Amino acid sequence: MDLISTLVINGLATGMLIFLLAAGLTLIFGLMSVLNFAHGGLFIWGAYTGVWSYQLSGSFIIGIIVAIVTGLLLGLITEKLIIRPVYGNHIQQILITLGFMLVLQEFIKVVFGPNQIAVSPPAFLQGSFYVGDVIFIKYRLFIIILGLLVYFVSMFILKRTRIGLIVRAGVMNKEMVQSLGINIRLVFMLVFMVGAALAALSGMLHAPYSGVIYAEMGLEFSILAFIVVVIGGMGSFSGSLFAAILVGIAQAFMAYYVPALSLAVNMLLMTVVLIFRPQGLFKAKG
Amino acid sequence: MNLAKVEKSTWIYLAISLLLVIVPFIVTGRSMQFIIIQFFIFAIFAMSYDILLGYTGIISFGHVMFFGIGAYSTAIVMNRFDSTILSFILAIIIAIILAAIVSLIVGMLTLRLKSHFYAMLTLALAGLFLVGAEKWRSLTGGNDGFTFSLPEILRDSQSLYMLCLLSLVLIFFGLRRLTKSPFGRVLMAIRENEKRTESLGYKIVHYKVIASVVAGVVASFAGVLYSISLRFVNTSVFATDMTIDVLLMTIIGGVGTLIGPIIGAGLVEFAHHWLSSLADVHWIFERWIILYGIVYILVVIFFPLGIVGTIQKKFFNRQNYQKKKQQNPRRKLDEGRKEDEDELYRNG
Amino acid sequence: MMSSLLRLNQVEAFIQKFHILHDISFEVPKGEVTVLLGRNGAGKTTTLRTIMGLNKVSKGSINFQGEEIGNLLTHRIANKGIGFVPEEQGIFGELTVGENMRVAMKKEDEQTTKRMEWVLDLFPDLKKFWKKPGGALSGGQKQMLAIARAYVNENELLLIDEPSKGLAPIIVDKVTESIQQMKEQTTILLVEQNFLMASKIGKKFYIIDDGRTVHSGQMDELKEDKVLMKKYLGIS
Amino acid sequence: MEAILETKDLSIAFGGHVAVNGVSVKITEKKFTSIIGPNGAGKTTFFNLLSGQLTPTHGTIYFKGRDITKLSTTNRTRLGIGRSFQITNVFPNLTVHENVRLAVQSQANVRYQMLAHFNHYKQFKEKANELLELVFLDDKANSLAVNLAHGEKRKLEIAMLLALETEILLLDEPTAGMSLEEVPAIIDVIKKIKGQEDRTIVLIEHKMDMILGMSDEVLVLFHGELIAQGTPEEMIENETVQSAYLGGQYDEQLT
Amino acid sequence: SDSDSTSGDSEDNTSSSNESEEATAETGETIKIGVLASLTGALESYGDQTKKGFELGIEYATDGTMEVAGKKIEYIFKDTETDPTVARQAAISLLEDEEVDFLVGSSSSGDTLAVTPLAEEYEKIIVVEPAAADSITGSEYNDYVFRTARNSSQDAFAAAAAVAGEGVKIATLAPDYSFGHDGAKAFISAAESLGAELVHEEYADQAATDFTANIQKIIEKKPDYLYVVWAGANTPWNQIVDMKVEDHGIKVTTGVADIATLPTMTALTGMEGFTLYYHTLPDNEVNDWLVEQHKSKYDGAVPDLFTAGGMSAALAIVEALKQTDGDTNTDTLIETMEGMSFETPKGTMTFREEDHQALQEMYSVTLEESDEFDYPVPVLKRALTPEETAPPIMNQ
Ligand SMILES: Nc1ncnc2c1ncn2[C@@H]1O[C@H](COP(=O)(O)OP(=O)(O)OP(=O)(O)O)[C@@H](O)[C@H]1O
Ligand SMILES: Nc1ncnc2c1ncn2[C@@H]1O[C@H](COP(=O)(O)OP(=O)(O)OP(=O)(O)O)[C@@H](O)[C@H]1O
Ligand SMILES: [Mg+2]
Ligand SMILES: [Mg+2]
Repeated sequence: MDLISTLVINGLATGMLIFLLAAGLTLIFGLMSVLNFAHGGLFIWGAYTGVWSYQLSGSFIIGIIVAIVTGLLLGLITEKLIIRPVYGNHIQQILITLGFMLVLQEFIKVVFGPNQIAVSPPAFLQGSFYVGDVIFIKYRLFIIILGLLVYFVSMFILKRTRIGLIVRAGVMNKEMVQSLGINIRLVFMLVFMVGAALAALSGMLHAPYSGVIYAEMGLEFSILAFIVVVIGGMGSFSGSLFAAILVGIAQAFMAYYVPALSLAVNMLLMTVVLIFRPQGLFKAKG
Repeated sequence: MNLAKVEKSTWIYLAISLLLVIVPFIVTGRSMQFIIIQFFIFAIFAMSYDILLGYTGIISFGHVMFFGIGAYSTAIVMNRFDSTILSFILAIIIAIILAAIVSLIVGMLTLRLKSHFYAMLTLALAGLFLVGAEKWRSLTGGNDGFTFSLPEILRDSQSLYMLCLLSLVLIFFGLRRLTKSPFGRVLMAIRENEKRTESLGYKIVHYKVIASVVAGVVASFAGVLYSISLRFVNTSVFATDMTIDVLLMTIIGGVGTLIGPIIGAGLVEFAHHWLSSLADVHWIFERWIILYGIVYILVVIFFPLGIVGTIQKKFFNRQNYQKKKQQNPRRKLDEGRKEDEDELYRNG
Repeated sequence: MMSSLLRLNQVEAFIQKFHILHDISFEVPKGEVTVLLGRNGAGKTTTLRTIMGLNKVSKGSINFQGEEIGNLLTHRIANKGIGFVPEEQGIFGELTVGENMRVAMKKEDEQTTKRMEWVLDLFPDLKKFWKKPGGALSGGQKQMLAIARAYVNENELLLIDEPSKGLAPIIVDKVTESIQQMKEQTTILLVEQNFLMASKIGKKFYIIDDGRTVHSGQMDELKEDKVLMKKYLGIS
Repeated sequence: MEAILETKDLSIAFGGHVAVNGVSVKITEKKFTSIIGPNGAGKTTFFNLLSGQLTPTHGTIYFKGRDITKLSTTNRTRLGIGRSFQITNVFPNLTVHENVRLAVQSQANVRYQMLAHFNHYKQFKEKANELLELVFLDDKANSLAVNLAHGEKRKLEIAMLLALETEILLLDEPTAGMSLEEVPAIIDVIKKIKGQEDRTIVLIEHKMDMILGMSDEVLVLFHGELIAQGTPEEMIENETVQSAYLGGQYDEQLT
Repeated sequence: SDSDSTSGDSEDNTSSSNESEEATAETGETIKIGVLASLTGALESYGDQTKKGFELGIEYATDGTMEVAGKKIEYIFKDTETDPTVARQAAISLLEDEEVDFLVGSSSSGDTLAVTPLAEEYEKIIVVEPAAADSITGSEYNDYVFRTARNSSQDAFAAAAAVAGEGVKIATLAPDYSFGHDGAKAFISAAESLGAELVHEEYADQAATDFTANIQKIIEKKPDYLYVVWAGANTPWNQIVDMKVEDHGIKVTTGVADIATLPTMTALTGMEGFTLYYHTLPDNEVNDWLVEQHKSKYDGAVPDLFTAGGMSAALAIVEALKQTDGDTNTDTLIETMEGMSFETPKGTMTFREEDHQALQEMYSVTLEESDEFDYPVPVLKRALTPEETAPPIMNQ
């Protein structure tokens, strides 16, 4: 029982971390239908700038703020220069965002050097404690709370405003949305910036979790994010949350009970979901 | 008249092939030859990818699985048997049969899915192959990989060059014929509008599966050549990076043309080689990968349809435009020119 | 004295490299229904799209309420009070009928709610299928939705491209009637192939041929002018 | 008279909504049948059931006495049921000519030929050109279909259907959006086919003059149900039809 | 043929190289060495260390003359990008276009294996550095391969020496790919030969973000020692501490890698383990020189994990040339190098005759807090002699 609780709680924390990572992509890929392979680049830039300012200032909060600001700025630049010319064309998106990903990743090394950088959680989030026989790691609880926060805020915004609808409509028929008097460019830009900021934030939060950051981690994690968005059902925040937790918990349990398959768990999960429910878990068939 | 037309482009391609035959006698440096050989191999791989992406409209993120199957089949056979031509032929046969079986199964299992989902599913399947290669260490040597020996003739750079060139030329003409056959036309129709193709009386799943098998087998063959050109194999032949590379080559060259992927492969290989060698010229180029990334971005901006695609479109538009200017609406068109442009726009 | 709300003067436009509009000039008087006629491929749709800013004006001017709107961005033009019912309907297939309407609504005030009620009375089918994805509607229902979306907002001018297409006669009647009701507040520029409908509500007409406005006049006269009808519209 | 196509108690529901409800009809061979009904009555859905785009939740479809309910679209086309679409449905980035040629090729049963060049089949090309002339699109043969004006796409749609040379032609509002000038010409095309008396034509239209001028029989769908059936004249007189479908306009239209 | 320039970096090395140019003018002969390393990509920092170490090694071995036996030494670095294709292309270009006499490399075992057959084909010696896979001098061995780097088995012996003993219960945690399996297996057999008892072997996804399940399992098996094999960035250290492994009476031990990873090991302060190099550990002249020169040349930075390795490769080559008196005939060289001993920053190394693996010192260490840095540093407990960590011969 304690074992199960431990696995569940840690799986949940991992899931939340993955969710934070996928949340940005849910907007950019799920909602705007942009195959953004530079997502990982936004992630590492968030991580590096955030960690840099965290270590410089000694304040974790400042680190988080800097990461978010970096995400917004980079999102702005990315959207204007890279994404805008290629909306609606997946093939061009792949090429241009991969190119940009290389630039972002390599630039990290120019600015911050090629070595990995070690990061530890701020003092107030360090360590772990027992409740009964179950171990709770503070930083993970923090991640869980933050993940839920991001989820509820996003849901609130999407449900309460027309933004979500407008973006989806804009993807289906941009001209029509414009003809209805909506500045879809601006909307896309803002949504993209928010997506980028979420990516950057998750990069920053990921850093103390794994203890190090390095330039190559971007692509690795963005593939995971794509998987989660697809499993959850494109564009569904709840789907991404559910899928991320599913992936997190599956990883934990597989690693414990079927270690031989733990390398393959993400891929297996996605294969099974896509074969039996191609539209993703949280999407009505259509 | 039409025949003469077709032959003309064929002649041009043949002439280029002949030129390439002479190259190794001029460029005797084996390292340059090695680069050109890699270019041939990736050109084959990219063409196979374009059968899926450009002609049938299927984005796959897992095409590398067939490439890897080819590479591992060869490496394992050559490692376990004598290094004779006979074993090499056996290796090719095994590679092709395995790839055909796997692509058939993957095709039947997955091709009913829509774009993204198909792409992600193939990504997952290729990922499983990668894990498999990692785990079955007794056979594959895990991620470090293993080396193997080859019969003398295949070790010779010159003859390897010729083998790869010959394969490229044959496969190019073979695939070109395929894409211009009635069958190939139906593939393009599927790319454009699946449902409508169905109601014209074509069974689209059959077509997609056949396309996927053709692409799989050709990719596997590219994998065979790749592993003999390296005489070494490791799990990198199943890595997603490889799919991404071939995807980039195809897109840069121009999807939906066969010459496009070849040009794309050449461009990527040589740009990579050239840019990375800049690192020796000046420290400022140590971060040459940034330039490499910028090349991709520029290609999209200046050649939105890929290099070949964009040039063709420009050409097509200009001709069409001129024609539109000269003609009044109801005049009948000259048949020859009509076919020409149709050709021009869609084919390599 | 009617002032003209919209005036096109020698407008030329290209689609990619193709010169589609050569010389389009016409005026849309306020408070009336003006009709554009012409055979397939004449450039009617392109004209409307050019007014909406979906095509660039390469030459000439488009004047709306005394203001040049020639090369403004589409959403700016729309926000000046121009509504658009496109030829291909422009339904957001994966959004429900209700969501389609919500995307269209610029405001959520009382006025809009009233209009919404009126629109739903006009097309009860929409109310019935409120939660159905737009893509699953029948052809005619889609057409109704496209019209309804343009109706919910308060507009100075509506550009409507072939509204009767695919509608049952009884619905065509309703649409005709609704346009008649609306024209007091909202001026309408109509492209219509259903001559019967066009002649009922249209006041002034222009004929477009090969990207040029080649003829204009009063709808009443056109009905009598068999020669003209035959020449440009093929009606005998 | 032989019934070439017959449905028995055909129904389909989407979620809770029954779009076609217990329709049993016989469509007579080599005759011209029209289907009318208000928007959303289920006409297109009925076509989708006949051509295999949709599978009925209930009921059976017979083609020449054979149960084809479970056959795929492809197989039904091959058997001889061809259709055109209400929403324009062509291959956007292929040329107009290629669009038609693909249909011709299918009709000629050249499907898996991978080795010959497509130009090898000269007759396809010629046939495609003929068809394009027939629908007045010959001057657009080399344009990409995506660049056609709406009405032109409708014509292309018809040319593609004709190319299939199927015994049954299911036409879903073929003239919607077509200009006044060209409608008569298309009607002529349809009449010509009718005149050859070797095809069965089923037409969905809202243009009453077309229905009246050509139909041998008219079916009226309403809320998914078949509410009336008879000659055009009978239907025009039918009160339900008048109130539910025609409204006040029909008599003006007739003049 | 193309723009692959010969960047024989020697020009900008030291002023002494200018003199050497005149000297070579006399004999007119140069010896060329091609060095393959990951100069970009994920292993970039390793490549960089090898490069710096190699340059310093040549300088040291030739006393700054860049000459041996009257012949000028020239070296060329090539980037493998950690991609076997690129590695092979680079190697061919070195062997063909540059006609190098030696190859050195490379940062990844895969890249190295793609290249070793070329050494055989061109009959040139390749000095493997710092790739560690056992198979390079094991199943994939050929006569032209010499390795100055330690192999995974040596690591394992070093680790085992630190912890294993009669009746000690051990468990391993390693990443689930070749490197991890090799390392864990070698450790287990080394430890078992010392009388230890294996209670659990755990392999984890190297890209995983969560090691809870793996650590949990280890805790349940109650070993005395947990040996962790890890490389790459995504480390399990924080979680090992967070899950209070030590509280369960389990001692963690591992190899200490490059300096950049030390801060990630803060939580493991006090741990006993081993390392193959840390600049304060070896006590000999060569290392003193290395540390000093490195500091003065690179802004006070100290040499890192593979800097010593890069230097050792250079020293091995120069030593061999000295012994052959500049003769680059490969057979002669092989004969010379088999069994050859040479001085390195890690003491005396010896190429074992059977498999050409250099036997070398390893270091048993404790991670201790330091005043200088805000991360723990390895402090020498005991230098392990080359014989102590001699791995089994695996190329038969
Ligand atoms: N994207 C395009 N590229 C090239 N030509 C185009 C494009 N779009 C439209 N055209 C051409 O422009 C001309 C005008 O088209 P438009 O759609 O304005 O005609 P229309 O009068 O609305 O016809 P319809 O009654 O059929 O709707 C047509 O000849 C059409 O083929
Ligand atoms: N795929 C679908 N999913 C859900 N409902 C559908 C679907 N297709 C059609 N319907 C519904 O079924 C009903 C009948 O639609 P259908 O398209 O057959 O009408 P129709 O008679 O062709 O009308 P119109 O004259 O407007 O084309 C409509 O209410 C429509 O909303
Ligand atoms: Mg139009
Ligand atoms: Mg319909």
